Amino acid sequence: MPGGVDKFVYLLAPFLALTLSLASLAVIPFGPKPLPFPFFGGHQIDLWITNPDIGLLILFAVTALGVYGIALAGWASNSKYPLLGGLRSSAQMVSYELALTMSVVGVVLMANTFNLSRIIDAQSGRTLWGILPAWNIISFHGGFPQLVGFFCFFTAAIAETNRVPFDLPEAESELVAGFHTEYSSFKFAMFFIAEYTSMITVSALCAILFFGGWNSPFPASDFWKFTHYLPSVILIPFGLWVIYDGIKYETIWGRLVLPVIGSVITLIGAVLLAFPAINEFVQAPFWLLAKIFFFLFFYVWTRGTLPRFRYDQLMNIGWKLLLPVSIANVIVTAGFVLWRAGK
Amino acid sequence: MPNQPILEHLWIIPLLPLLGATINGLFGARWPNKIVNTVALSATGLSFLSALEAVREFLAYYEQMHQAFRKEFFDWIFTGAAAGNFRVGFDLQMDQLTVVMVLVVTGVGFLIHIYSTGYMAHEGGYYRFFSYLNLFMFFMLILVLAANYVLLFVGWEGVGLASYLLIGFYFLKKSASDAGKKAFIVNRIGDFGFMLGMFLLFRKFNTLDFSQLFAAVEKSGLPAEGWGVFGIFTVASLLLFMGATGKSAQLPLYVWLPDAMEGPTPVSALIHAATMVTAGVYVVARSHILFQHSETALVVVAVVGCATALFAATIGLVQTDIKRVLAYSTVSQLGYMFLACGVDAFGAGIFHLMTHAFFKALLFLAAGSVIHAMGGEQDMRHMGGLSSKIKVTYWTMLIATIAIAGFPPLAGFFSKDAILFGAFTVDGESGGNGGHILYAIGLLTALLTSFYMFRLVFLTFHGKQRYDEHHVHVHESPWSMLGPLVVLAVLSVVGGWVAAPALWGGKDHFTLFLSPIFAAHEATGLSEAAAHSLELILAGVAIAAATLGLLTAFWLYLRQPGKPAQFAKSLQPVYKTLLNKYYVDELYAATVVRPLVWISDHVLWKIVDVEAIDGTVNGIAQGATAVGDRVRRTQSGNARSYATWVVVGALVVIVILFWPTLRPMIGMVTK
Amino acid sequence: MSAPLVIFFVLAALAVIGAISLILQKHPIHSALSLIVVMVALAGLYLLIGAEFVAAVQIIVYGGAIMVLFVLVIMLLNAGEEERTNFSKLAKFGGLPLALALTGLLAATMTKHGASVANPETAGTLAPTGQISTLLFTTFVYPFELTSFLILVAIMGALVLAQREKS
Amino acid sequence: MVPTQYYLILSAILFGLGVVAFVFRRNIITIFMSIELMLNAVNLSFVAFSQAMPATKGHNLDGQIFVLFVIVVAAAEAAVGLGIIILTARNRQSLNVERVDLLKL
Repeated sequence: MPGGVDKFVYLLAPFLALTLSLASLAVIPFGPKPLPFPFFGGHQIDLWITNPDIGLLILFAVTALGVYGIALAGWASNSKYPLLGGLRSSAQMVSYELALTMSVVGVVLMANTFNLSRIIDAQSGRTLWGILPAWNIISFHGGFPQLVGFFCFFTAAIAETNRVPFDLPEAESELVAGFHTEYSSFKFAMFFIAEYTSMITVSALCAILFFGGWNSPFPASDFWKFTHYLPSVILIPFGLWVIYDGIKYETIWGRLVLPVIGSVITLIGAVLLAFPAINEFVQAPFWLLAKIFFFLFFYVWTRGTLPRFRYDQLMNIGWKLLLPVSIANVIVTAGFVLWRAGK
Repeated sequence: MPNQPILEHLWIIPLLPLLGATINGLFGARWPNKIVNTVALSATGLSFLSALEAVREFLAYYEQMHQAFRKEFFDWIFTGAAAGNFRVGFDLQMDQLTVVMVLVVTGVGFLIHIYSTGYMAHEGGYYRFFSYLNLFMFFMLILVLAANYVLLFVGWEGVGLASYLLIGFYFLKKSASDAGKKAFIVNRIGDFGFMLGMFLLFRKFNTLDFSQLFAAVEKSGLPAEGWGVFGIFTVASLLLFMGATGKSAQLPLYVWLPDAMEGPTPVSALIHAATMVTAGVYVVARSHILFQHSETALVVVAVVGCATALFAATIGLVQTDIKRVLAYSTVSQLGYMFLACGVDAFGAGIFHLMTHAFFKALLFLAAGSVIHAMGGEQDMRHMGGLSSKIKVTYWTMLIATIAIAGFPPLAGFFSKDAILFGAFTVDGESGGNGGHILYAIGLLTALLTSFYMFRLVFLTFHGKQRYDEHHVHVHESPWSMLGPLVVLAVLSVVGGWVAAPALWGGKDHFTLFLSPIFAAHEATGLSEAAAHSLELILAGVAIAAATLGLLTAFWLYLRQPGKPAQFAKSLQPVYKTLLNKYYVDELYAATVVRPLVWISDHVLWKIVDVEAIDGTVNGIAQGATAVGDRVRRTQSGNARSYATWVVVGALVVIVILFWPTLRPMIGMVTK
Repeated sequence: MSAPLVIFFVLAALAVIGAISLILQKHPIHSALSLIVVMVALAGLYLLIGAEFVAAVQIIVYGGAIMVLFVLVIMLLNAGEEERTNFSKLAKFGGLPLALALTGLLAATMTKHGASVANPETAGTLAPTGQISTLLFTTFVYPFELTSFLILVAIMGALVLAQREKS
Repeated sequence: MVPTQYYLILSAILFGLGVVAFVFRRNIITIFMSIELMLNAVNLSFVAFSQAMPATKGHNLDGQIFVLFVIVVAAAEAAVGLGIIILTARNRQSLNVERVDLLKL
């Protein structure tokens, strides 16, 4: 621990960051149905930790608190780069939180609830004469396609999680490593776990709010039953490839572990093939995870693609672009919702 | 009804002088004397002419109406019914009395204006003088034309102001400014009474308008108050008379008039001889109905007048300053007028007022001419033998002297005779002999008058000259001064003839003319013939007295010039007393002035003003400062203190709001 | 002792401790953290009462925005430990007793009145969030609009205050 | 079920603590925080009352609405107040209220 730091806060910061970002996962529902087979003597287990009426709000509340981790870390380090990093992050997160919240209101209006699972349910079914799934991103029924809302939300979310191109709090080129310059070992790790966890949370939110959550993109008609085998179709080849790749791995350790993992994956795929009940149950989580995976991929993709914004640009985007646009989106959506209600 | 171009617009008469005063006062400073003259003279002259016209119209009007002409021009003060409908209008009225007064004022005033142009020619503040003089004319006319007491009082105060300004005309001379102040203050005392009288009358009769008031008095049915009864009439009359004594220099308030001689001689002539000082007489005459309702008042007036007459005459005996002699003679003559009023011979009083205006103005003007000739010398002991050098002045003055001394057929004789007759016959029915005493004193006064007047003449114009030929170059005055003298001389001669027929059994036309106002009282219990013979006898006696005075003066001051000094020695105390005017000024100084000064100095100033008033004000200021000092500390700008205060406030608010809830709890706690 | 009571006492203790530490802490940051604790505890109490929405807003606005601003400012001004000046004698000596008296009075009156107005039958009915918005946009629409104006003004004021004058 | 009085007493205590903080802290920012604390105390009592009050048409949310308004006001207040604080700190180089006593900026 570096000298001259405020010990309590210095230690508190990473804990705060991690706990909060993990806690935010608590309200995310991964599937509609509880586990088919009972545990602990008849206790049925849902695919979420809690599913309150105001789930979305709670999510925002927790993510809002997340900023303290970074800010306090920056301050407690008693060093100028972290301090600057902390300053930036707190300013940035406060500013983007507005856009974040605003861009979601459209969805809430359409679903008429804060409860995440109900939001997802509201997106089941088809829109545009059954051509497309009724995801908020494109759905016309109940409101207005949240395309704009989605872009605002995703941009704001990236900024909220301090990822490229909004990662000024840890801009290597300017502030050595930003708020966690003075951190090392597991405290440092905590920060990173926290960051990636919040990435996951945000991706899950994107999927849930705009991309129909666990709803599969395909219609539920018997004709499209075959799509239910997609999980195994993806898993089995992947597992086999892992085994193959593992066998000719450089290190002995790899040669031992990778085939095992591969075989496990393959086994899961096979099990899904073998037991339709389980397969049916797995559908929803599968799609949700798939979407989350896509957004995580998107995260890394943008990171590899885009350069970092200047601080003033960051602020301008936040206040002068995202916020007005999202508000406009809210207004338009509200109008449409009213119109639909009138019909 | 004949058309009345002026009468309908009576306000023109006073307004003209006011105009003159304003113009001269505002622009006169830059103007040469000529223009100032033109303005002042035209103002006065025109007002004189309009007065004549007004009188003519009034007489025509009176032919038909047989009542005073009265016109309300505008409301000055009007309080609604809440305040008893107190109305004071700018109302002017014209009746016989007013006619006399207006003519005297404007006429004599005009003459004196002319005279002044010559007399003041070489004085500084020429325009100022005429502005003041015109102002005086204005107020005097208001006074005599006013149709109610309040407006009259305005004029009353106005002439007081004018007289103050003019007495103090040479305000660089301390004596002059002092005299001015003295006149003003002494007059205030009288005015105080005057106002009280007005208040009383309003309180009683709810009006101050002459016609209404007197009508009310007449039909109020209140009995005339006999001797010693102090009813409304007595008190009111005496209060008014108090004002009159102030203005007309009667005992005990006469002291200002002699000093007023500090002013320029024309002023003395106009204001302090002819017009203003007679205002008191005018007021008494104007309110004669009140006085007639109170025997006490009348007696008081008569006694005061009589006493003043004698008193002033005695002082006049020994004065050496020519103007002062005249001043005292004025006081004494005014005493005569009041005597007349007191014996209910108002007509005679007004008559004497007129004639006196003529010859006393003439005397003053002539004296002024003498002083002018002597180059400012006023002490008769340094004159003598001027008769040959300034003939016109001499003759005019002689005429005036004879007139005032009361030799027939000059004006003074008739008026004085009327007064004495009135005095002698006053208590015809009531068998008392107070009237005879008054008569005796009046007679004595007449004797003294003729004595000191001729003393004045002899000292001034006869005997060997007692001045240094080389220093004083005696010269006759310009005709601008002599003209008025001549005119006044003529008036002094003929002025009394209107009353002449009384002597040979005819009617006294003047009294007749005034009779509509003063219910002509032939209250002498004697028959027509007896009255006539008595009148003749009295006249003879009066003439004898005057002659005696003349002879004494002649013997003392021409035959045996050494004698007066011997007398002075042998009668040292008397002489001294007279010379020092009975030490009245000293008496007043001792009894009134010094105590007042002492009180003002030690009590009013050092205690009341400094301690109480300033003390209070400064105390308040210092208190505020002190409190501010204390309170300022709370405004420390320290937010924490403020916060604490807020907490205190919150506590108070809670306690007040929830007192009902809290009281039982407190009870529980205490139990 | 029922579960809600236990929760209540835990949260209440948390809140009170946080408030006390807000007073006792020397460094503003620590005070801020204590205050955050208080607020979170209060949010918990709101949940316990059944005011979900208020609880969420409490966290989002107070915890997520206002307190962040505070921390931000503290960091910006690099505020150190406060110097213990005592220029205000009044506050030094009169502050504590007065504050205690105020607390006592408040507690007394509020409990009295609370007892008088509260009725247990309807107590604790959980209010769905939808109704709040309904009320907010019907009964309380004018105050609501007014608050929007208030915020607008506040934004402008903050801008005017915080901008450095162009030289 | 927690009696309403508990909440009220708690809010009173919190308010009192806020007052104490207000009076005894010198740092402007801390004082500001103590104000927020007092507001929160009041909010708590509001919510408690809203739960305890007899319900009008199903639920009685007036108290909670009030709380929302209070929070909005608090937010505005924080924005402006912190701006003022920044300005003051710039001009005075001190955050101690006892040193900022000129009654002007």
